[in-house]
Amino acid sequence: MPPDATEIIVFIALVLGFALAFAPAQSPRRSLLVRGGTGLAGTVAIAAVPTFDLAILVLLTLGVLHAAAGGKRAFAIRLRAPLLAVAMLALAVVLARVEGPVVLARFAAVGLVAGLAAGIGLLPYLHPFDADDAAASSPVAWIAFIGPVLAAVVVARAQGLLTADAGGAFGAMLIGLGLLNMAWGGIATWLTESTTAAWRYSFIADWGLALCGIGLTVSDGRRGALLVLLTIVLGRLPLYLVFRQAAAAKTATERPVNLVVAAMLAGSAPFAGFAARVLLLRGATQLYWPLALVLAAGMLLWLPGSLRLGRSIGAPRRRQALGVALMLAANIAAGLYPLPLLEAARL
Amino acid sequence: MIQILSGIATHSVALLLYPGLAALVAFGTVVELLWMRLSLRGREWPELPRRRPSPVVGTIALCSMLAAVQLAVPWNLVPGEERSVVLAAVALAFTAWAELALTVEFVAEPGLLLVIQLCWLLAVLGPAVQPESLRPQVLGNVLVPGLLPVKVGCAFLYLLCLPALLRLWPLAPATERRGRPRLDARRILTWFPYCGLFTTLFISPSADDAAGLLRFFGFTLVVAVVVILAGVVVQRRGPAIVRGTYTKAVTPFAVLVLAIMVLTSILMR
Amino acid sequence: MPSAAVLAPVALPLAAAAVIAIFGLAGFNLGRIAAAAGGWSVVATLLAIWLPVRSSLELTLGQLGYGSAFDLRIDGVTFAFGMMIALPAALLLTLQPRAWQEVVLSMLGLTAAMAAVEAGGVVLTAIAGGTAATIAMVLLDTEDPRARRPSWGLLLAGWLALTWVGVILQVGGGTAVYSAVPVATVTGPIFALVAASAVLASCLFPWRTWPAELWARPSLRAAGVTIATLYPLGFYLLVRAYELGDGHYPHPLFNVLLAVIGIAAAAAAAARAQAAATRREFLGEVIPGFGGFALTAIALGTALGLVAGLILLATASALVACLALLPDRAGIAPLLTIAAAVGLPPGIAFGARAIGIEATFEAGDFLGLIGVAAAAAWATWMVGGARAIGLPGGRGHPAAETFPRVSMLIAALTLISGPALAAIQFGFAAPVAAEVMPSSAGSLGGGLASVVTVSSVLPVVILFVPLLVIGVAIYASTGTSPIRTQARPALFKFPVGSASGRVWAGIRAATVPEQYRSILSVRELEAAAVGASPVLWLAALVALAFAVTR
Amino acid sequence: MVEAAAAFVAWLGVSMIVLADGRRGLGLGVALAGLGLAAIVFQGHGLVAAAALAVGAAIAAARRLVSGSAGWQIMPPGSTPRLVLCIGAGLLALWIGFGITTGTGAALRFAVMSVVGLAGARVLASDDPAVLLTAVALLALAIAAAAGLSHSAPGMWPYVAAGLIAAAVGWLPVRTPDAA
Repeated sequence: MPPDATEIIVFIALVLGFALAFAPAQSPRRSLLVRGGTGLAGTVAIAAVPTFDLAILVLLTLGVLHAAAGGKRAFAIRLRAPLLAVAMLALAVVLARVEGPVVLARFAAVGLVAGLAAGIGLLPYLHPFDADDAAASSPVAWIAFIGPVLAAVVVARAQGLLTADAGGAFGAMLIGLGLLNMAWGGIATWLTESTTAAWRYSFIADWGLALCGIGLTVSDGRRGALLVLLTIVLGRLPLYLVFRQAAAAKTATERPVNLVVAAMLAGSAPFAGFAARVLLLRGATQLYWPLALVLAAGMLLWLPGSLRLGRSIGAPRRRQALGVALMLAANIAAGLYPLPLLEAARL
Repeated sequence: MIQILSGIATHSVALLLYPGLAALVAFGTVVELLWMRLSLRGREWPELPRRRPSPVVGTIALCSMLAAVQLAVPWNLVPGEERSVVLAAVALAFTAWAELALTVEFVAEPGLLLVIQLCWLLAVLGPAVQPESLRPQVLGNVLVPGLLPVKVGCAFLYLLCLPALLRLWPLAPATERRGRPRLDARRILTWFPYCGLFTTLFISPSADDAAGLLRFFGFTLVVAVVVILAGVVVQRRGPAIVRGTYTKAVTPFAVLVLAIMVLTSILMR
Repeated sequence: MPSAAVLAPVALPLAAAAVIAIFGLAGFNLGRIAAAAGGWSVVATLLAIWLPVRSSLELTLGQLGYGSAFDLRIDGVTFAFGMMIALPAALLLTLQPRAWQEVVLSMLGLTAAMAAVEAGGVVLTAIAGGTAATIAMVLLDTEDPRARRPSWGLLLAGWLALTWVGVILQVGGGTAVYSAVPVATVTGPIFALVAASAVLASCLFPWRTWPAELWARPSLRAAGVTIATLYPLGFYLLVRAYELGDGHYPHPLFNVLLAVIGIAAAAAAAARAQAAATRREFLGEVIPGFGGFALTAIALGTALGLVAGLILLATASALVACLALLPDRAGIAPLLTIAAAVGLPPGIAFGARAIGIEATFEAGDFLGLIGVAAAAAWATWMVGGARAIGLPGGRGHPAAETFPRVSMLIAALTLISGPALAAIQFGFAAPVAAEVMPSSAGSLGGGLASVVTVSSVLPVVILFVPLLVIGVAIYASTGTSPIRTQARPALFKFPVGSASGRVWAGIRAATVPEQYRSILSVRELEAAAVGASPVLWLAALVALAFAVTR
Repeated sequence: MVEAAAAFVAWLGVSMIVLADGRRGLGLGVALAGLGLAAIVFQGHGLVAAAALAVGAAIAAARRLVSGSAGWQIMPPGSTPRLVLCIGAGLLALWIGFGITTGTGAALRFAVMSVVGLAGARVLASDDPAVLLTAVALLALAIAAAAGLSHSAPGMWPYVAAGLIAAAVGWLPVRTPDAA
């Protein structure tokens, strides 16, 4: 199991625990436990299985189960993106394993990148989104729960499957899609009408940073990507769950806690997002400094959207407030001293 | 410690007596009487101030003293290396605005006066740009041909600004137009620093002897007379012409002097 | 002195914040005593660490994870900026009553600012500075969500730019530690980035930004602490930049540009000050004005300019506390404060500005013209100050947070501490020059009695003491003059403020022309992207495949 | 020769899935595709692997024969684009499998690419849960078969897992979308 995938799985388990422990009393814990548990088991399986084929099969199973679990959108609509991801990953594996012209290996890289984007739900393969969908049955499950481990596994497997030339194309495509998702996610979070959709776009923006980090093919890039995934799983996802409660209660407030949350979502110091940005800028500077300039400028896009999302979580009370406080503290600790996390992932 | 105490003593004497308060009051009074002689002609003499001096006059006196001790006047107890044109210019700049603190009515055309003061600051500090020295007497002693255009331009600009800064111009504030004029203590305190600074900056320094003393005060008195004559002329021209002159002639001339300064710096570089 | 002592100025306010928070959550507000303890502990530890040895003390622990080790250092620069940050903050925390949440946030802000000036490397400074900015935003919002706040975007952009500088130095030079960065690594573009982040961090712009706007808030509790902790950090970066370049900026043009930015900021603040409608509005421009003059002096590149700039910053930090405690009604306190702000002789502001202007003439080339501009800006400040004395007070802030005697004491101290200018330079500013400009710091002579410039000597003790005594005597002996409080017209209208407002209004009103809206409809573009259409997906796949064949 | 025929059968089966809407057509398609893939896998990876795929396919086919819309409904009106798709995809897979790529296992390459490609396309184009789940089953079988292309021995697990998925997916209860 790739060490960074293991670490992400621990993060996911923690956020599942957060959701169960700090969700308000009246929320359906049993269904949350079943769905969350299934998702967690699926992510463990994706990371633990010995071959990439089995990982794709597990992904296929998860896709079908998630689609069948119901929600606001039709079964066919919910099934499309995961299955497209499975199909593209499968074709990529085939093209990577056959002997033939060099371009086939590059097409394999295309399949891996497209499959990964479709599996997570990133541009240009955005999963259809319905603001009224429950969190567990919405695309957020893919983008924030299953996606991080899938990314770690696909990237780890890609290193074994792809040639050096195809690996370069793989990295370049990831950076390209990363920048696209950063820009789209950052602007859409700020300007889109629905606040729930804004939350979804904010995940996409964070994923843009992660893809850029992964695509940089230097260790600092991978470290930065891991920290971004940490902020997604242990920061943005719990706050999204809190928002879903606040959205239900239709409360949007401008209190200090909203500003602190906005700072964390914006990747401001001292939160883990800022440390991730330091590493990403470091990696990009090693590779090609104009890319670092573009990244630095893009990082400013987070702020207006984050202020909006910060207001949308309302005023968390008692149990939720404790949960938010613990989550913010964890983010600050990871932001100030990320070394243990990076060493645990052997990055 | 003894050195510091003796320094404080000598500087106190310099500030209070010569070339400080006593000297500038004496010189100022003489020149003010000359100005009143020429400008009042037939009107009754102004009455002497009956009340204790106001904080405004106190502030003007303080700043004038500080400016006066920077001058290259013979036997100045403040040594040459301690004098600075920046201190003189800034201290004198304060004197123009102390009155504005009390009420707007005491200062005529503050906006135009500020522009004129900026031109004056250019004239005072401009000569120091190229030589990179701040000692007034050193600037006065600069006779390098390359720097003469700047020096002449600044000198002329300096003189142009004085009538306004010393409030000899017809744009008197509303309060001064009503009733019998009072002796202008503010102007008395600033005659010597303004005219002495001109002599220091634009005329070579005088020796520390009687002849030098006469030479310095002679030149300073000449400057005062020139300014007084200019004052009389502008009084007759009337406010409209004076306002137009300062806005349409003096300010562009200051820009020209600035251009000469920049050009000189480029050429001398 | 054990190197772990370096932690004290950061750890103590952090511990104070924790204790206050715990008690606060338990429903018990420890009040100003705990706040004062936290604040003054920083001042005390800085003095205790620096004064005995007056040399650099450094603590380096292990790596943190982003290419930087945990490296804290107290040297001359840290001591100077630490005092500028901690003293006003401690004074305000001691005197002004606050809710425990605001005290905790103020303590955290002080902690972050101290960490920023103690950080041994650029990246750590960026993280700590960014944290200070975040906490300041939350503190201001905690006090009053509807009142003016700094632009978070500008602050974040500044600290991100510094972060990038740090990583470039790490990648290019192998380290971002100030004292270890190879001089050749600090190229022109990198320095431009440092300068940009410094200007953004303190908002040193000609137009009106938060260092002026925060003074218009209904309450000045959070504003005072915020300006005390955030405003010096931009200047700190410019001073450390000298250390990165071994006493110089990479090119003299940078010195000129930064000096011009400083003059523009000081002159613009003066222009706004002379057009202020109330005294509070005038006083709001004092700190940006001081900042502009300080930046001009610091940017000259000479040791004299640096010490003049540092003394101006120290005066500004004293005035931060003074202005935050100043009541709005007329009286001696505002009068003295305005006199101190405009630099009436023989105050320390007068001496420091005069030395700053003298330094420009002696810096050579065209910098003398900047000195002339500085004098002109100062003259405009004089007009603004004289005018402001008779202005109406303006919107008051709660009497409970004002202390006229303390603010009057601070203003008086700045006015009578002119003679101490040389001593302050010797004890406070010269160590900074020695740290960051080792080669040219030797030119700073004069000991405790005078300040030596290239071409002249300012005998601050033997000239300013008699001048001070004479001044006191004069004012004691003069009568009183009725200051008429009246709405006073501005001498001239400042075009930049309204121009930038018009530009922003134009940008906001910009829309896509009617006939093109169908093409560029963002809503339809979003709907297409989210519609999960197989055609779009396959087209994207083909596009990627085409891209990799190039 | 047997592999080539098996590959053709696999292609035929997945084409049936694309062209048919009725449960009989779908059932036949699964059976054919599963049979073809199992036969190819049998050539290279032994009986157990082939058996796992075959059993999975058989169960899926059996399940499909009793659930979904009735009849064959093969090539209903308006299905010409699907036919073109099947033929086009088949030719592309053929060209890549046999023309461009080299080395042994050409039939497996052709079969896997055509089944994955067409099954994926079918998922994107249909809304009927029966069709979708059938395509999912085939996709699983093809992914397992692709394990055979790996340079290292894939072991039994991919085939067994795929068989299980193909067999079980037919029984998956599909909920209708929640009321708005």
